Amino acid sequence: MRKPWQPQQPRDWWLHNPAYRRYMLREATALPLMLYTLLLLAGIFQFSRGEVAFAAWLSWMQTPAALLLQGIALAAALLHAVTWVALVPKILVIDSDRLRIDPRQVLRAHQLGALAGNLGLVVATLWLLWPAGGA
Amino acid sequence: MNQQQADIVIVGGGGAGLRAAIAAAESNPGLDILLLSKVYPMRSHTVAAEGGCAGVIQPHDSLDAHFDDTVAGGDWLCDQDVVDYFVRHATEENLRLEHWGCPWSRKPDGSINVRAFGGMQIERTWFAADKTGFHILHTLFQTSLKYPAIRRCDEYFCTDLLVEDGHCAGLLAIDMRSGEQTLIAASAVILATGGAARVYRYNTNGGIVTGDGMALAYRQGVPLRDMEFVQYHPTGLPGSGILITEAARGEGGVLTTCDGYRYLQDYGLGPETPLGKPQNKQMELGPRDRLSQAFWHEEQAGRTVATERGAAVYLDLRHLGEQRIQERLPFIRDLARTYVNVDAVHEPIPVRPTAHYTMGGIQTDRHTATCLPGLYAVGECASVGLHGANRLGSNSLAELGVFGRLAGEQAAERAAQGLAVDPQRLRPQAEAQAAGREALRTANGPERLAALRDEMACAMEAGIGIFRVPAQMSATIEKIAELKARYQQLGLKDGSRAFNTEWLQAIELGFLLDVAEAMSHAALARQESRGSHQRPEDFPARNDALFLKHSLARQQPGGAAEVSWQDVVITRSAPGERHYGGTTVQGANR
Amino acid sequence: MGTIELVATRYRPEQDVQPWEQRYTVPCSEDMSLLDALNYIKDELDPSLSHRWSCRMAICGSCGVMVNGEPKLSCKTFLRDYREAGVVQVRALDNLPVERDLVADISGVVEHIEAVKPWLIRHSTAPVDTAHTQTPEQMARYHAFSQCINCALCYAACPQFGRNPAFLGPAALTLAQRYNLDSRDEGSSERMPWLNAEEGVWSCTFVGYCSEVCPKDVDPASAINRGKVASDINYGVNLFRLLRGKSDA
Amino acid sequence: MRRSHEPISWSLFGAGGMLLAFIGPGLIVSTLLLAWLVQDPQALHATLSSGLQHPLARLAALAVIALPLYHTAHRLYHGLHDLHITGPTWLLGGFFYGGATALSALCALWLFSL
Ligand SMILES: Cc1cc2nc3c(=O)[nH]c(=O)nc-3n(C[C@H](O)[C@H](O)[C@H](O)COP(=O)(O)OP(=O)(O)OC[C@H]3O[C@@H](n4cnc5c(N)ncnc54)[C@H](O)[C@@H]3O)c2cc1C
Ligand code: SF4
Ligand code: F3S
Ligand code: FES
Repeated sequence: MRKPWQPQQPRDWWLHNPAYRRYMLREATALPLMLYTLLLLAGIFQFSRGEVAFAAWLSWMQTPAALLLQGIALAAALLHAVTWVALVPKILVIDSDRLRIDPRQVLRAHQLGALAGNLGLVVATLWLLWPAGGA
Repeated sequence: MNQQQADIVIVGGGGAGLRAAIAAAESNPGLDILLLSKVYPMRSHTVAAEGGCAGVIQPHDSLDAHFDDTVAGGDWLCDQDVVDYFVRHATEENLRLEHWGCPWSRKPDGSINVRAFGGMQIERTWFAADKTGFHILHTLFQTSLKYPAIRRCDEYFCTDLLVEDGHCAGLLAIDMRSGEQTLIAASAVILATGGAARVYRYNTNGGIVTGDGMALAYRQGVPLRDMEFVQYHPTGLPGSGILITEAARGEGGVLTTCDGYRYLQDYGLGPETPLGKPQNKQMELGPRDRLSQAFWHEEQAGRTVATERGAAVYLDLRHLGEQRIQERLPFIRDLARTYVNVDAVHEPIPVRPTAHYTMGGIQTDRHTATCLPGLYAVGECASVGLHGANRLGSNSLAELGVFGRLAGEQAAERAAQGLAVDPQRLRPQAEAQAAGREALRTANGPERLAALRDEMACAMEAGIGIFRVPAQMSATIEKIAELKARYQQLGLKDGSRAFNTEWLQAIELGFLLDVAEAMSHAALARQESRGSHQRPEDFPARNDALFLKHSLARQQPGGAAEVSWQDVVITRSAPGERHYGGTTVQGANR
Repeated sequence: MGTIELVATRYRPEQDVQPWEQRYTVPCSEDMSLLDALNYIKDELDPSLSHRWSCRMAICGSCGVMVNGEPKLSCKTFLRDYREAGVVQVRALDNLPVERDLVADISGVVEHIEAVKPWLIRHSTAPVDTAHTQTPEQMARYHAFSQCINCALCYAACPQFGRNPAFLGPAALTLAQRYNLDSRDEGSSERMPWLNAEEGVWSCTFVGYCSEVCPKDVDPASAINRGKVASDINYGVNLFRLLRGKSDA
Repeated sequence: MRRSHEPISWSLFGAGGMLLAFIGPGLIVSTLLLAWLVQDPQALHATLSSGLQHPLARLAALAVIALPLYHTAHRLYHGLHDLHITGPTWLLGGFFYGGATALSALCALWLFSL
């Protein structure tokens, strides 16, 4: 006689295995990153309304709550960047009769790109904002 | 009892069964073909074959050379018309597998690569790294999926054949998931159930390789042929018996004693070949029986290595280098690392001979038909007459394709004649057999299944092993008879139906005991030494005058096996000396 | 030789309403695999425990179970690695119906594998008596994906399959990719509908655990996510064709 | 088998993910630096305004908002599924992807009305 036991995935499945917890943490980076993007969007709105509104946004960005959110978002962004770049060579595979690129090169290129992008942006900002600089 | 009907039922989803199913479907797409197996097809033991599959492809090779190697390797006990057919069709089957997607290893220019194998004078072993059987089996399984004519009954365990009016008319099987018995009526039945090396304690075979098909046929009066010929593979891992493929030697691996001495040169297989330059048919590439026998002598002389898991010699691959090992033998490296904690790149692998392959099996004609009309047999469970007294490595995978196809075509032809029996007529005998199975499931005698199985395996190892001594052979025969009697007193603990593996193992043990009986009686009856059958004490030499014959073991009602003899078909190669290495000296001493 | 506690989750359909745990004490030596321990239980302690096995060399794919919550081949798992913990928990593979004890029902997985047309498809006639040419580089393109032993560990690992059993899942989608990437194959257009479907590559959220547990380094996560790229391109091409008035390709 | 329309959202998700990996952390560090470095908001407004004169600059700014919105919306949408929080597809999909689209449109409106 057959009477298979039908297991049900428990709602808290992702708590039971370190690999699942790592996955959920990776996916959870989306939440602070979304909130941070909304802050930026608010900045663009205030910017479009003029100098005064923009200044208000700038000073609001320095309130503890906003700084806290940015701090969490920074951690999330770093985790995102690391996990994302690590997965790229598994998705982006260039291997045809005409062109073949070693997956390690793909990884290296993305690591360098991310480093250059992020550092470059910080340097540009510093240059733009430095008291003696552009602004 | 459930009831089903099909045109052809194939028992076994290994290489032979799958190839037969595809051939039947291709030759007549209108047929209803049922592929029944006690495990999902891709679990079949063909999956474990590592080394390769023979087929002449190099321009300087020839069918005659393949023929000569096979016949000499089999110590002239091969049916030469069968060998002829085989060598003519082996390559085309390998090509067909290639067209179905098998990833055969290639040369840099994209053409097929071949490697050296024991007993073959020219490289003609096609390989897919060191997972040849795995790739062949999965290619065949996946290809079989495209034929709507092929239906599968996965995890159905065949327990009995049904015979009506002298014809095989179907079979009885247990649906393992529900435990229900099912009658399947068919115009043709193909047995492709694989080997039986599980009768031995140390073997390279999977747990499912229990000689079921051989016993099924034997019980219906079909003779088992050449059962005394059991091949020991010279390089299994000590303890588990897991196989380290011959390809490891084909690629240049060497066998040494504990002090690094290449002992095979003392056994007529020399002169010693330079490291990394293996010579076909010499030293490590001599035939398996000779290599296993050499181990036995070394062990007697105390020159083997003592490991935790018993005596062993070393298989040394280190001089091949990491890159070549990783490219050609990645699975071997993985197995050695996992199961004996040795990295073949840095250390030699301990190995010893283990039971590996049954040359004999269900007697068939050269078209795979048995003497019971409607019943065909193919693959390792069958004896079509190809391997003689010793199979050459890589000939058996090739056999699956060549004779699997033939069996499928033959069965399709028979099925087209519409000889099916009304299942209703089979019902009474099916019910009688089913009742016997039911009784076993709930048997409550004093005997333990595991104990009987272990006693049998040790007795076979002792009496019907690498070397056969008369007193031990007789003791084994008595032991098997005793075990068969005790089998009737078995007690099983489970009693349920659904996936009751204790019940199935008990049925398998019954099959194993029948096979062990046939093997031991045939071994005692063959009073000579030939190929894998060696009697150094009483009959150390080959005796063509009396024993250039196949043995046929028939089951006697209520008694032991009766052995009779059948002529060997000899067409163009008269029996000669098996010639390996530089000389033909037998078992020399140091 | 010491001993170790083995806790097996039992389920006997004829007697039990739901799974329960049974504790066994088994010998534990340096080279004993979990499969050896299960066979020891079956032979010496409790013949009613059901589990699958055959090759005991990690190639037939039948012996997969959950070991302390991780999907593993029992023949490739060694008791010595659990000696510290002192106890091994064993149950049938997750995410699949349990037929009995440690035996999971994999028929659904096999059906998924069958669905994706995992065989070489040719439209032009193949050479009859010669082999196709395929260079080692061309073979390398799909070789890892052809190593799958259908053990279903990846199905037990994948929470998206656990959530939705209609998801074709790692092994089936990998097999589709295996043939799509084979230079001899001409059938990718017949397999694309399976990849393109919701139940195809698009149910995967790149959890990646499938590749971590795979005993044969097949890397199904990579196969599926490369499948997403292929499906993405296919979607674009199809959109373009639709815009030009051609029917769905 | 019905074709999934996931490629659209996945492409946007992928683009957003790539963008966030390449400039996300840097961007956040930059806005954190604002707290210490900005002395004259008016001057900054002027600099940025002139920078945003070029339509490509506006497009870039739009991308920095829109792509991360799609990226995060996509992950959160699937995250709810993972957490067994279910609802009609049109509702959940509409909320996340529709929301990301609406906000991106607003952003475009604000940027191009400068
Ligand atoms: C470790 C190893 C390595 C080898 N390497 C090589 C090599 O390199 N080259 C070479 O040429 N040969 C090799 N061989 C030999 C060769 O692999 C086998 O002879 C061959 O694969 C047997 O195939 P088969 O189809 O006859 O049987 P199998 O593949 O064993 O299949 C038997 C089938 O029958 C089914 N079955 C059995 N009993 C029943 C039953 N009662 N009811 C229902 N179904 C049943 C099983 O489920 C299975 O599907 C090797 C063998 C081993 C063990
Ligand atoms: S992909 Fe790996 S884990 Fe999944 S079935 Fe294949 S071999 Fe097993
Ligand atoms: S675990 Fe599942 S979600 Fe995808 S990457 Fe593997 S199939
Ligand atoms: S027993 Fe075959 S894979 Fe474990």
